[in-house]
Formats: sequence, structure tokens, C-alpha cells
Amino acid sequence: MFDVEVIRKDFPILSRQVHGVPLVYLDSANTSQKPQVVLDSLTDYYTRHNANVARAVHTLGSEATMLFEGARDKVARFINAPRRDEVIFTKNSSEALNLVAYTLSNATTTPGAERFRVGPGDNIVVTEMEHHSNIVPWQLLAQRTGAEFRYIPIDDEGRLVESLIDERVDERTKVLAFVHQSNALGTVNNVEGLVTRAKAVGALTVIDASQSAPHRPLDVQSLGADFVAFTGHKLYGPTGVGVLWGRYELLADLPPFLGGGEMIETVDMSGTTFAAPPHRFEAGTPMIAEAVGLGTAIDYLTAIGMDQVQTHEAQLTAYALDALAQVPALRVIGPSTPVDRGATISFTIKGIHPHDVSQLLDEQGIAVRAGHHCARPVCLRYGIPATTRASFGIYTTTSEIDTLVAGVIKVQEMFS
Amino acid sequence: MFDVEVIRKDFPILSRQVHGVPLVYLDSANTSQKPQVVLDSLTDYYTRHNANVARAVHTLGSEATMLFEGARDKVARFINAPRRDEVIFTKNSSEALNLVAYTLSNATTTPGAERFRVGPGDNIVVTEMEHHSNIVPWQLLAQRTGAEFRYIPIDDEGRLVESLIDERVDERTKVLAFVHQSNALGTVNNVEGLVTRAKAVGALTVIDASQSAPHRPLDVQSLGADFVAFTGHKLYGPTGVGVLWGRYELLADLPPFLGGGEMIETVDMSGTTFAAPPHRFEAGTPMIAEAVGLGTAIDYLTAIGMDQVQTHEAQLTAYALDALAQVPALRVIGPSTPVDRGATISFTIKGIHPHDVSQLLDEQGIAVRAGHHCARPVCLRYGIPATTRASFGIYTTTSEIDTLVAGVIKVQEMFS
Amino acid sequence: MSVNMDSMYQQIILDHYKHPNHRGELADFDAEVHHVNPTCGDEVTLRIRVADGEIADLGWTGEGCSISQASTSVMSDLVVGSSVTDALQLQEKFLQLMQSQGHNDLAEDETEALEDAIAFEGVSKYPARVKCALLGWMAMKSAVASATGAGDKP
Amino acid sequence: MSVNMDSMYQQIILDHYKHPNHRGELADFDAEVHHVNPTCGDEVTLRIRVADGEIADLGWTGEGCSISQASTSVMSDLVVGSSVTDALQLQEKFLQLMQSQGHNDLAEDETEALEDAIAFEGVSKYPARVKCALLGWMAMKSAVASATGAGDKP
Ligand SMILES: Cc1ncc(COP(=O)(O)O)c(C=O)c1O
Ligand SMILES: Cc1ncc(COP(=O)(O)O)c(C=O)c1O
Repeated sequence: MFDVEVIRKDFPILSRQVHGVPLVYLDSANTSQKPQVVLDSLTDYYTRHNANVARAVHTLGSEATMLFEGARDKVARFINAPRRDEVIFTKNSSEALNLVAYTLSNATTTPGAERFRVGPGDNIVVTEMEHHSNIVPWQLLAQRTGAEFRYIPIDDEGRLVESLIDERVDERTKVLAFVHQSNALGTVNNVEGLVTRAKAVGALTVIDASQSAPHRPLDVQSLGADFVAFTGHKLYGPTGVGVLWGRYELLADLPPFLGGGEMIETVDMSGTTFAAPPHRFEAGTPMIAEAVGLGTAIDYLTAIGMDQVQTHEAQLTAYALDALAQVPALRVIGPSTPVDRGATISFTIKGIHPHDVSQLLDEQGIAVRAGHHCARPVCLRYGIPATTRASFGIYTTTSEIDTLVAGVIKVQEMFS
Repeated sequence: MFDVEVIRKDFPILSRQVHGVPLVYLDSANTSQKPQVVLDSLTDYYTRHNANVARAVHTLGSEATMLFEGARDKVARFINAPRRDEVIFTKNSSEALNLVAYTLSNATTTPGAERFRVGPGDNIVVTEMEHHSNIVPWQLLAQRTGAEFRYIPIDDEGRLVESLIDERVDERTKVLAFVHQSNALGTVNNVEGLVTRAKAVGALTVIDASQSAPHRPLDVQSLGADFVAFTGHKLYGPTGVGVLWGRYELLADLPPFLGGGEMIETVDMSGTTFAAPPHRFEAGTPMIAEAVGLGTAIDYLTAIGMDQVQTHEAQLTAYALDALAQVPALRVIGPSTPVDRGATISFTIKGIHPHDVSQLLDEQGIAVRAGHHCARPVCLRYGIPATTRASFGIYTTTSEIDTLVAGVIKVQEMFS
Repeated sequence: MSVNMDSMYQQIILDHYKHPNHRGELADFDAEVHHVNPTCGDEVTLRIRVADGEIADLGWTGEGCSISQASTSVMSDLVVGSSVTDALQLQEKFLQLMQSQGHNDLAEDETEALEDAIAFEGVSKYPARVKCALLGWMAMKSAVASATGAGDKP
Repeated sequence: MSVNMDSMYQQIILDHYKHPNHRGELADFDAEVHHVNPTCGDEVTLRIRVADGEIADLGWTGEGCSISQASTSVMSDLVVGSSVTDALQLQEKFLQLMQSQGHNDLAEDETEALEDAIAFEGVSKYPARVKCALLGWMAMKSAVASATGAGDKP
């Protein structure tokens, strides 16, 4: 049974006061808070098992390796990966997405990787609602290879213009990269339609699941894409760890990204051969404690049940959309109904800059984000400099949403 | 006053038992253990201040940003950087070294970055004693650009053949990358000689300080190189964080590496401009807690005094070299005298494979490493498959070295 | 909502935001600059007239949060009619205040010289907002440099 | 030093290491393979002769730690004279044992079938050493595949 009050007790920071009032943390899309069990697993790792992985033959090294590789197993199960060695640990989502983009340009100079080559005449497609971390890596890839960079536009409600997918994704499309759930709009995209089109033209598909992994069951097999990226710090895990999942068959043929310890098979001054996935893509000492902590966060979420999480957040979304609709002069940027959208709501308030809204909410203990949320093309699309964004998580309550609404009204009074 | 027994009390893991005997941890070159204050700072960060940095206007976000940027200040002071914005946080040393290598190949397609271009006819030079993390990134750079990859050989004592520096580093050398202290041999290189030659031919210099930063005062200004990399987990800090220091004047002109949130100035579907250093090179949510933890580790080391650390470890090295010299059939691989060498000692034992030596030491509670230590060319150079390596840190005692020597003798008895 | 004592939004800031001074386009000017804070979209266009080493007049337009708008208004009041040297010195002080992370370490007379601008002290605790408060001040500095031919960059 | 009960180095392993069986080059063979463990440099060259679905003979040379050498010796004893099917089944069991991370979950009869090879159970707790123990077994598997024309890779 999902009981938000019980869950809240697991998060020590939620009992903090801010400006003399209890913290109302509505910025989980930016980063989530961490349950005590995750902190305990970090402490346990460092005080009992810390050692470098893969390399050492001693007891601590073996324990650390088993904990680290055990975390990989947990991630694989969490996303229903067909194979554990399809799970690559990165430092965050951004690195995961860049990893794919760099291996593709590296294919240009790697014998045997011809099938991945991208060049002039080819194109790379994203959507207009992407986070910068799913825009810039592809713009840079286009610059490195001479390929064209394109995007699928969004409509007034914050949804993809589906009728343009077939035009933008064409026979020369090499990569289609898109967000599962938008961090700026809350929109949940129709994965099937996008993946089907990409497959039809033979393009690789990359899903940015940074904002969906924490909020709904994620099954890489049913998503059907080639790569899926997400980040630990939004998934109730530590900072400094992210995940790239990729189809083994592709990973096995892709050239490496970062070079260094642990990603090699054998090194020689005259040439080097590379380890099999996932290690080929994990150069240097990995984020051991962080991966272990992420594994614990996954255990925690699994015990709650991701479908329970999804139901809870769907209720919050519906409740918040209703409540915010009552506030005069407030405009929601993104889908206004709780269908195919997540628990992240961006809005503007007539006559008051989002920075002022957020700051004055902070003075009432309410933490929300203001800005373009690293998705500036979305703001450009709607002709606004920024939005205020409230985003929810497993520990969010409807009474916190009431506090938000009351807070916004107070801000309006102050500026009237 | 440096008191190793007092220091040991700060490291909770050192009171662990392994195979029923007290742990003797002699694998600090692989990764160091962490003092309690570092663990406390992680817990404090997560239970009181956790939020995403740079982006949020709320109280937690401001606190997290100040803690994270405060860690940058601490790193800058620790290495005597002229400017705090020369300090880039990475996930480890390996990423730091790859960052430099990738920005150089990215310069090939970036207008305005012509001065950094590397291409056919140019060469990149490393040494034969490098860690794979300072070999493979440069081999990959050579592959991407068509430049030649070269190395400066080592002699029987594990020192660079200085007479060959001028030949290998020539007018077409674009990068000279070398290790400050070798992780496989313990050798401390003559930085001045190498940097002087590189400067004379106009090559960029990259120092891998992964193994020196934890053991001696590090002053980037007196080293005189252009880039210096090191890693947090060997510096008594958390896993998942490393540092690249670079001259501001170079960082300001180098193109970006990873694309994503926080590294941009402004993003537009038709093009993107990039933030100033260090943020240009820090895409996505950084390893916030880890950087904070590293800052705490640096405070801890600074309170002890890095010159005290250096003195302590010099004593250990001399003691250990003497003691190991008494063991029959033991051969030290690397400098046999305590001059210009660090507290990392590799050795072989006639007739017993290093894996067996290490494993049987582990059964006596002694943690050492066996293998090629991610520096396989060193093993090739000496015609050996692997070595056993004992490496020391601030918490190592001479009585632990006695235990090691007794342990090795027991292993020999067992195999005789 | 009454503004509480430690609020970033001192009454003086709200007043300047609602009734900004020197807002408008100057017809007769020596330099015009346009500054943007890319992370939040705040922008200001500022024109300046310099005569006999004095800031003879200044006018600005722009959009943004109350902090950036009010700060630009306060800055204008302070520098119009003052010498270029004093204006730049004041800019230095304000910058220092903004970088103080909530611990104003200016001398008492320096603090006094900032007059109304001291109301922005609370902003310095929020790294993400510091740039808002600085926007107009940085624009003034560039405009002065370009009007006096000193050049903003080397 | 007496070997303690939970030591990885069971007496049987040391015995095989000091006196390895089937070590040497086979003059008459159907297949030869060379396997290397790149992370530690252990290597083995293994020749095999298959007749009537049986491993008629096997000989190996190589260098490495006591675990890899002893394991290859034990493996040789077990498979020489057995049917190819049984040898490959045994290889499967041994692989499973090595992947058990110290928790042998083989059935009792499977454990018995492994005979001396069960002495390597302790190795499974050390991921870095598992490859050492597997080296000879993997080489045998490849050699059988190539001798029987099954092919090692698709
Ligand atoms: C000399 C040297 N360089 C680079 C590295 C790589 O550091 P990391 O694994 O943290 O990336 C290491 C340690 O593994 C090292 O010893
Ligand atoms: C949709 C989306 N993609 C990518 C990212 C980047 O994640 P990270 O900052 O952890 O790399 C974020 C969050 O910042 C996001 O919301």
C-alpha cells in the first residue's frame, strides 16, 4: 500500500526548515531527494568494502566488484534489459547521450564500424522539446561529421506535430533522438510512432529517459529503441552516476568513446584492442559508490512498485492542474490535461517574471525552479523568456500543492 | 605533528578484519581509503543541502551551488592554480585526459580553434611508463586525426631514457603527455626537463598527476605544464570525481567536449554558443556530492600538511625498499633507491606468479595488487606478465611493511 | 504578504521595479550597449552620454525580473551626474557586494556610498540571481568604456 | 604456513600446480588453440585429438598462476577418455560453479561429477581470479569445437 506519509519519513531532508518554515520541495525534476537507505549504502560501502573494482585480487576488491556489478544487475532488471552487459555506467545522462554521439563520429575512422558512419548528406533528428543534453551532443556530432541537424516541431499544447515526423525523419536520417518525458513541458511522447518511423528508414533511435525512469515503469524491450539514457540523481540515487542502455548487438560493434584503464583488452604501444561491452565504454575507475547507491535506490523504488509511483504521481498531476487552473492570470505551458503527461508543470504568471515567482515562493519555503530548464528552444517556441516549474516525486503530497497555489496567490498580491 | 596512529583512527575501514585477521591495506595507489570527515560531508550534503546546482533560485539550490563552487576554490588553492575557473570537475583522471584529447580533435572542425589542430605529419608523445588512461586517449586521438603516436622509452631502473627526449619530441610534436609519478614503477619524473623541451618545440604538455597529487605538494604553477589531471578516489575523496586543471588562456579558446546542460551560453536549434571555462567543459549535472567530498578530503590533507605527508611516505619507501631487499628471490621492478620515487613498490618473486603472491597475502589480511596495473607496456618492457605491487598512504605504518615482508616469506615457504 | 526582514525583496526594490528611473531611449548618446543574461533571458539596452568626464545622461530599456530592472534603475540614479571615475568605482563596490555570498565585507563608508543599491545585499546569497542584479551595472561599465574609447576587451 | 580451511589454495590445487598432468605437446592432434587472459597474462596452448566422439588425448603448455595451471591439469584428467558430450557438459557445470560468487548451487550429483575440480569453488568469490580458473576449460571447449567442426563462433 502506497502511503506518502510513510515514504516521507525515509527522506531526512524533508524535515528541514527553510526561511523558518517547513521545506516544500517541488523541484524533483531538477534533482530528487535521497532516501536514508541510499545514504546508508554509501556509508556502508566506504566504511566496509571500499576498493577499486575489476583489478584487485584481494577481499575488499572482490567485495567492491561484486557490489558494483551487482548494481549493474539491479539496473538491468529495473529496465528489463535482455542482458546485463547492455548496461553502461556513465556520470550522468548527458555523458550517456554524448557517448552515443562520439562513438558514431569515431566510427568514421574505425575500420569495421562502417555501418555506423554519419557524414554529409545524412541527417540527425531531435525534437523541439529536448533538453540541451539531447540537443548539443547532436549539434556537435553534425559539426564533426558534416551531417545535417534537424528537429520535429511542437504545437501550442506542447505536443509533437506528429504529421511532420515522416517529413523530418527520412531515408538519410541516421539518428532519431527524443525525450520520453519532457522536463520543461511534462509531455510524454508517443514512443511507438517515433520508433516505428525510425526503424522504417533504418535510423538508430536514442531515448532520453531522464524524466521517465523515476516516474513510471521503464521497459527497454517494449520501448523498442536502440539506446536509452537516464541519470541517477533524479532516480533517488546519488549524484555522479547515470546509465546508458544499448542493444548488445550494436554495442559489440561500436568503437570506444573514452580511452583508459579497464576498457581495454590488451594495450601495446603499437595498438590496442578493446574489451567487450559494457567495459569498453567505462574507462577509468568507475563511480563505484555511486553505482552501488543507485542500486539501492532501485531496490527502494522496486519495493514501493513503479506502478504505484506512477499512479500516485498521476493523481498529483490531475490535482495540480485543476488547482492551478483556478489561479487567475496563470498559464500552463505544456499539456493542460493529465493525459500523456508527467508530474512536472511549467507555468507563467502575467506580469511577474518567473525568477521573482520562484524566489518569493522560496521565501515561503517552497522550492520550484525558474528558467528555461535547459530547454531554451521550448521558451523560444512560446515566446517567453522562462517559466516557473513545479515538479513532483514519490514524496509529494496534495497539501504541498495547496501550499504552492496559496504561495502563488501571495506573490501576485505582492506585485499587484 | 604527524602521528600515523592518530590518522588511522580517522579511517573507519582500517579497523576491519579480513579472513579473521586485521586488514593491512597496501593498495592505496589503486584507490585510497576515506576518512570519516569525507563520509560525514557526503551525508551532510544529502541530508541538508541537496539540490541541483547553478540552475535553482531556491535556498537549497543556492546552498548546493555554494558548496560545489566552494569545492572548486579548495581544489584551486590545493594545487596553487592562478584562477579558480581553471579547475574543471570530471568523473576521474581518465575523463580529464580524454577531455584534452577530444577538444584537440574537435578543434579540427571548429572555426577559431585552428591553433590547436593536430593532423597528419604531427605527432603526439607519451612515455613507456604511462597508465593506459594516458596512452589510449592519445592513440585514439592519433587515429581520429592521422597524427603519429610515439613514446619515450624507459631504462632498466624504470627511469626515462632522458637522452631520447629531444629525438622523440620534435618540431612536429603537438602534445607531450606524461605521468608525474608512475603507478607501476613508483618513478617520479623530471618534470622540468620534459616541459622545457616541449615548450621549446611549441607542444602542449599534459601531466598525469593521479599518483602524485595524493602524496606530495602539487603546484601547477611550478610544474609549468599546460594541463594537469588527477582523480578524487586516490586523494582520500569519493569515487566519481576527478579534476582537470588547464591554463585559462588555453581553456578559453578550446572547443567544448561533452554537450549538454550548463555548458552552454545560449542554445538555439540553428546553433549554440558556449559558456566560459570551467562550465564549458562540465556538461550536465555534475558530481555535486563527490566534489564536496573531495573538497573535504583536501581540507583534511591540508590540515595534516602535504609536506608532512611527503616526509612520512619517503620514510616508508626507504624502509620498505630496505626490508624487501632482504627477501631472497625478490626483484623490485622500478627504482631500487628511494630517490625520485614514490611509495609504490612493484616486485616479482622468482617462481611464483604475482596472482598467487597477492592472493596468499590476502589470506593473511594483506591487500596488495597483482597484474599489469593498467600499464601493460611496462610489463612488456621487462618481459614479465605482471607484478605484485604494494603501495602506501598517509595511514600506512612500518609495522604493516613488516607484516608484508613476513607474508611474502610465508608465501615462498608454501610454494617451495 | 508582508515582506519579511530577510526577504530579498526589500520595499525599495519593489518600488524601483514598479516605478523605474531613467527608463527610456536617449536620443542623444555616445554609446549604446545591449547585454543579455543567457541563463534567464533578462536583457537591457543602455545608452549613455559622457561629457567632461561625467556621465551626463543615461537611458535604458529592457525586460527581466524585478531584481534586474530595479537594480538598473537604482544604478542609473546613482551614476547620472557623477564622474566616470566615481561611477566605475561604485560599480566595483557593487560587484564586490554581489560576490560576498551574504557576508558584506565592504567598509562602512563604501557601504554608504552604495546608497539604495545596498538593498540588493540579500541577492548575493543566491548565485543564480547575482547576474540579474549585475546586468545593468555591467552594461553601464561597457557603455562607459565604449563612450570613452577605453575599450571593453583587450 | 598451513593452508587454512577457507583458503583458495586447497592442497589439491597446489599438488596439481607442482605436478601438472597432461602437460606437454601432443604430436598427433586434430586441433590446437591458444588462449590468453589479457588482464593477467596467463596463457595456455592446448592440443586435442578426438576419435569416435571421445576425447582421445589432450596436451597443454602454458604459463600463469597456480590457479590457471592447476585448473587446466584437473580439467585434463577429467576429460581425457570421456565423451565430447560429457566433457562439454562438465565444462558447463564448472562455468556455473565459477559464476556462483561463492554460493555453489549445483545439484549434489553435478558437484560429484566435477570431482577434483570442486576444489576451485573458493575462486568464485574473487571475480578477478575466475578467468584464471576458466582458462584451460575455455580452451578445451574451443579446441573441441574446432576438432569436431562445430565452429566456435557463429
Ligand atoms: C598514473 C595513473 N593515471 C591515471 C589513472 C586513472 O585514474 P582513474 O581510474 O581514476 O581515471 C590512474 C589510476 O587508475 C593512475 O594510477
Ligand atoms: C530530459 C532531460 N534530459 C537530460 C537531462 C540531463 O541529465 P544530467 O544533468 O543528469 O546529465 C535532464 C536533466 O537535467 C533532463 O531533464
